[in-house]
Amino acid sequence: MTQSRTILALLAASTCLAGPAAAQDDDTLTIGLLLTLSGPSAVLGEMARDGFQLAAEEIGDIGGMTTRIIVVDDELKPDVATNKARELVQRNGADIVVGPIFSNIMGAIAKPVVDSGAILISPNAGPSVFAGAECHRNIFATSYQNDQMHEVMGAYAQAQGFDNVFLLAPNYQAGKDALAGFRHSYEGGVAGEIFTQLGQLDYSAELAQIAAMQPDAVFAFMPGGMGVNLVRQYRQAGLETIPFLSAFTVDESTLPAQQDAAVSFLGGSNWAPDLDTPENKAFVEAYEAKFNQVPAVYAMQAYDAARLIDAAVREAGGVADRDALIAALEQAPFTSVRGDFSFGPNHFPIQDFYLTEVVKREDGKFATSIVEKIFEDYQDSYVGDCQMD
Amino acid sequence: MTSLFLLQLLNGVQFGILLFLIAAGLTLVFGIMDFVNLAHGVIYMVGAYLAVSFTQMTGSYGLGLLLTLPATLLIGLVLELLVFRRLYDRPHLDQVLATFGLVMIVTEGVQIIWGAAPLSVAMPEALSGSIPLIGQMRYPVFRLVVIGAGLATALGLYLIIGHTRIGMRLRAGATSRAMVSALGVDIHKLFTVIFAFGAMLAGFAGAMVAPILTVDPGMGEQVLILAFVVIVIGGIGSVRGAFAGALLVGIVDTMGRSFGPILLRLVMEPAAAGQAGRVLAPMLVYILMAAILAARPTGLFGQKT
Amino acid sequence: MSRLMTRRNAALLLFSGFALLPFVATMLGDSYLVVIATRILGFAIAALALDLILGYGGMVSFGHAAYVGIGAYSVAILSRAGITDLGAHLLAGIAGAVLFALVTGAISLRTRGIYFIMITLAFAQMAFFFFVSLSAYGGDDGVTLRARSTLLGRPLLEDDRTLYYVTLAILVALYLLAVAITRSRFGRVLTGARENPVRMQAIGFSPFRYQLTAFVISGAMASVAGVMLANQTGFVSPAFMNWHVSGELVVMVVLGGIGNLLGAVAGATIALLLEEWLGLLTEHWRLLFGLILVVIVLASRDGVSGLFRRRDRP
Amino acid sequence: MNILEVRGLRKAYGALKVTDDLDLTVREGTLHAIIGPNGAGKSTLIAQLSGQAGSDAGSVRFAGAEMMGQPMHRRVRAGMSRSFQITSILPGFTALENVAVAVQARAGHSFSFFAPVAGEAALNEAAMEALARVGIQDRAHVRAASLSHGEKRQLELAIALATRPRLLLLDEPLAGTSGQEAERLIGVMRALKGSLTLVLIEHDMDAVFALADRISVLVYGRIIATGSPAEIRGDPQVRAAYLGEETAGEEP
Repeated sequence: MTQSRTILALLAASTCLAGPAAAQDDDTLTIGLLLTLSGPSAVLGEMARDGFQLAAEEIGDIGGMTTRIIVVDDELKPDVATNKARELVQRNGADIVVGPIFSNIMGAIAKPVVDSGAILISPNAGPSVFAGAECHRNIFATSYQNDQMHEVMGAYAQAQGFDNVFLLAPNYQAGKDALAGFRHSYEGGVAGEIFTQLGQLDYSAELAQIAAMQPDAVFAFMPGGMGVNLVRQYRQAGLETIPFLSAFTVDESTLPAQQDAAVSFLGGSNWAPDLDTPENKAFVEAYEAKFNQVPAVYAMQAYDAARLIDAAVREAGGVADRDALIAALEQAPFTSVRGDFSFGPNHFPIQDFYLTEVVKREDGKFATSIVEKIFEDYQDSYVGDCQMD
Repeated sequence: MTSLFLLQLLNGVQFGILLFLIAAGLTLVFGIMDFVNLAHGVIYMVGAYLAVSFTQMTGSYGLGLLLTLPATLLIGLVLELLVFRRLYDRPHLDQVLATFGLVMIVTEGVQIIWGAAPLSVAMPEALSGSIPLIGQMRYPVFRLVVIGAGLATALGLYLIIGHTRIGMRLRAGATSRAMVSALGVDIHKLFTVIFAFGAMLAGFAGAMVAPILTVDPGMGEQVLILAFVVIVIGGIGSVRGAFAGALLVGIVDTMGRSFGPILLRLVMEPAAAGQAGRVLAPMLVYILMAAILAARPTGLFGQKT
Repeated sequence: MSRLMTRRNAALLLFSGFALLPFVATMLGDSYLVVIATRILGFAIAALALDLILGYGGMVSFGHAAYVGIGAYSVAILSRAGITDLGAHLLAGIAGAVLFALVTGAISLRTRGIYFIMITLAFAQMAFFFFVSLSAYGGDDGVTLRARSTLLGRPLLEDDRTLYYVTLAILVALYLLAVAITRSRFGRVLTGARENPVRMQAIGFSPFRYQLTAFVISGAMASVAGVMLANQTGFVSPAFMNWHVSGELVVMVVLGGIGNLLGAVAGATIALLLEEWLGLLTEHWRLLFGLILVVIVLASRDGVSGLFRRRDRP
Repeated sequence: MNILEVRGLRKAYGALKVTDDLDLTVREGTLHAIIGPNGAGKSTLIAQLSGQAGSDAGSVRFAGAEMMGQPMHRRVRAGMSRSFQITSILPGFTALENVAVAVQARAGHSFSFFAPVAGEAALNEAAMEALARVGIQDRAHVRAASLSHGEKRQLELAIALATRPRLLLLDEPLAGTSGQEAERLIGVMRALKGSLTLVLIEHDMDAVFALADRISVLVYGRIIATGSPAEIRGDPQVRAAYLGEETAGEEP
């Protein structure tokens, strides 16, 4: 008896969960932010969210339309992310989804988003498949293609004449892409190559091997907390005499934890907070004033995404006509904080890339700083595989 | 090669010692109170976070560490009074569920208080840097300190359990709860003490790693499962077993990671060896555990049933 | 007899409620409801599988997520190889799960109590790390499925509703199977071994064989859940095998009432609805979920498991 | 003919010898009682014979076959069943189910997954018969946990009988029973005599001397004497070691 009653209550409860029907209101622009906001990597998602919302506040009504921004957390779990993406497009009627941070999540959410006809704009992830074979007219990236940052470091190592570089990356797809990207523009010798366990905290065994080999330089791809640990332990192991090259390993999201240990470490990037453009100065100042921290690329790319959307929607006169909206987006009718910025035929940016170095600023905060420009108007190497209809 | 081998062995020992610090508290609670505590890992995490905050407050890592100990002891006491005390006589399943709930609460709570971004503690100046060990190989001073602290803890536990009155009660409690009660010892008070002490050990471990590893909301879980592996290998309830199990796991994991691919290369092609090594390395400790349990279902130092 | 009737009625009510849900979704104009519900059904299958050994066999497996993952990966691996049929995916998932359950179960069942909980957890972690390192299938990133499994050579499951009804049909079939098992000769031996293993030996049974068989059956059922969840998500990654998933499955079984197969289905529904609902309230929903869990456990005077077991056999 | 031959059986916990080079022979069809002071090792002997506990050395031959090293469930299938000193039943099952599952063990085919076992008439009839033999057939549908202590002892016996043993090892079947319950159980045992072999451990000397065909006296892990009740009663060694100390006053 009680069981039947429980089940009745359950059925009633399940219908309560039904959300409002998808808002197909032509005057409202619905943007879903699908970012990683929990777990150890949440700081990246938080930066992207803050960057986007900073732009949205500055703009007011994005694209001149009533704007509804829905922020959801993908928990860095692909299965959760797919369902959240579906909820955004099916239930909330999102016209544009901005996300995700991580490439593996991109693989999971792209299909449900574009299947519904919505636009997906990545403020960070740039996996090779979406730049190449699986490019899609509804998918844009305001960031970069993953390999490019590594290619910057490869080109630098090549130019320095290193001939014995030790490679280190976590054992997952992005890690493999990173080392492949580095080798794409580096032709010297490799002292050793180690793929560590994803999420590994202690690198003493790997550092011992590096110490034994005494390479010309180390190239590492260790995003998030892994990078914090690696950099600090690298310094503790007394290896700082060996140049440390990296991508996504020392940036403003990890520097608050790495602090002095990371100073003078080198990285490749499409931007740094001290990039000298008026838009960038304004952005960095506003961001630092509001959030009391130095922005990283994630914040910058999301900030640009919001401004891209604003400009394109104005140009297309709304979001109802998706073809017009896509055509407008392709023109990138806004001034990026990065200065030079345009989209290639695969909807990935053509932009400049720099060698950066970690510095301690006068105000005591740590940040990356541009050393030299490595690539000018650089396009990814997958664009040839992209057959967009 | 030999020097690299020795250095890696030292790395393995250091990792093992760290695991022992966490596993020691867990195995005491497990063995003596027959209590499954999934929340042990989050106490380790809270210890690390407190070390970060206390170090910032006092400006000294040493003081931060000293403050963390009573703080985690207190947290252990409070948790014991509020939650665990009510679960001792329950089936293991209830304990698993309640502590699983606690893991969710604390992990989320830590994110609310300290944020999700990884934090860290600056290495104390005196202990930073490295000393030459063999040839060009250097070893970080702080890791030697971790080894020393772990060995001191192990010795301390050995003396307490083997040679003091409370240790005698602990040993009796592990054998028969009813007997200890019959001897007129307040078993609940004893449990409270053990639990708080175990929490403090976990907090100590958390504070010890804060200068080496990042402090983030996921750190408790990874270590928790490895600590379970350690005490299951060692035999639940045996501190000696936890020590042996921790060293075994630490050394096997470290050596497997660094020399596994080299060994595999002897029997297969380099590419296949690299791939196989990457697949096998993280599974190694679990394979070790399965092998040991298949031979000895109650672990190396466990009581036969 | 009356107890049976109520249970049958409750089952009818619950399953017909599920059958009507897509119509409700249409009425409300909320097609996402079907998506959530499919996920609930998938987890209900896994919870049902776990309850079979946890509730009736007394085996607290803290590693059942591994089987869900094995099922999910069989979809990914076969699809990649060009085999898209749902039947083939189910068969492969079951075969993989049976193999894994046989080997790990044979070792795990040598142990008791806490050791069993821990060793099943450790084996699941082993499977987790295996797939994390399996770079051919994306490692930790996982793989996107290009399409859902085909049925009779046609892409029938692409329609959300069809997938929903197929999942529901599988759940009902497995529920009936599980009920039959618990009432069979085999089920009686299994329950007996939970109640008093020494007594079972003293009448001539070796509980090990029966427990291992049940463990294998349960693993196979959980792999079916994985196949359906992979289709629902369109994505397969080691996240399916995370130890949190194992924990959540135990929570579902306990919420619904241990040793009550329909309860496992209800428990999965309650737990996932609760997650969804708390998620609407706050981004820190895990804090509330954990609190609710702790309070439920503390509030039941004789223990959650004891509470429900009494209801099982009045 | 001897149905059970035990030679040189040993078991020690550390330095403590619980079973010390023990020899024992049980003739088929007899009720063979084993008596001895507390701590003599009687329950350990039953555990060793049934296979629940291991042995360090020795031989246990049952109906001509060696049983050493065989697990308990194999020995049960060979025809050796036991009851427990501390009641061991399936508390959540009804009395009938408790016995039916024992019948099922004997009948084989327990890897049957689909047919509802509750409806199997053959199992239930055989179980009912066993319940009737111990006199609790009218309590068949009561949950075992709800039975009185005496009824549980009877159920325990019924379960053991349902495995159709050739040899039944009874570990203090009268423990904790009231006078009336004990009477009933003694009646059941008397009725069983002759149809199967019984090895009985019991503290109630009245019952032992009334029921037993042969008696062995176990002291400190050794059998010091074996004989008919009259022989045992007259054995000076036994009187000195055992009867003299504990139960002289109860002697009939």
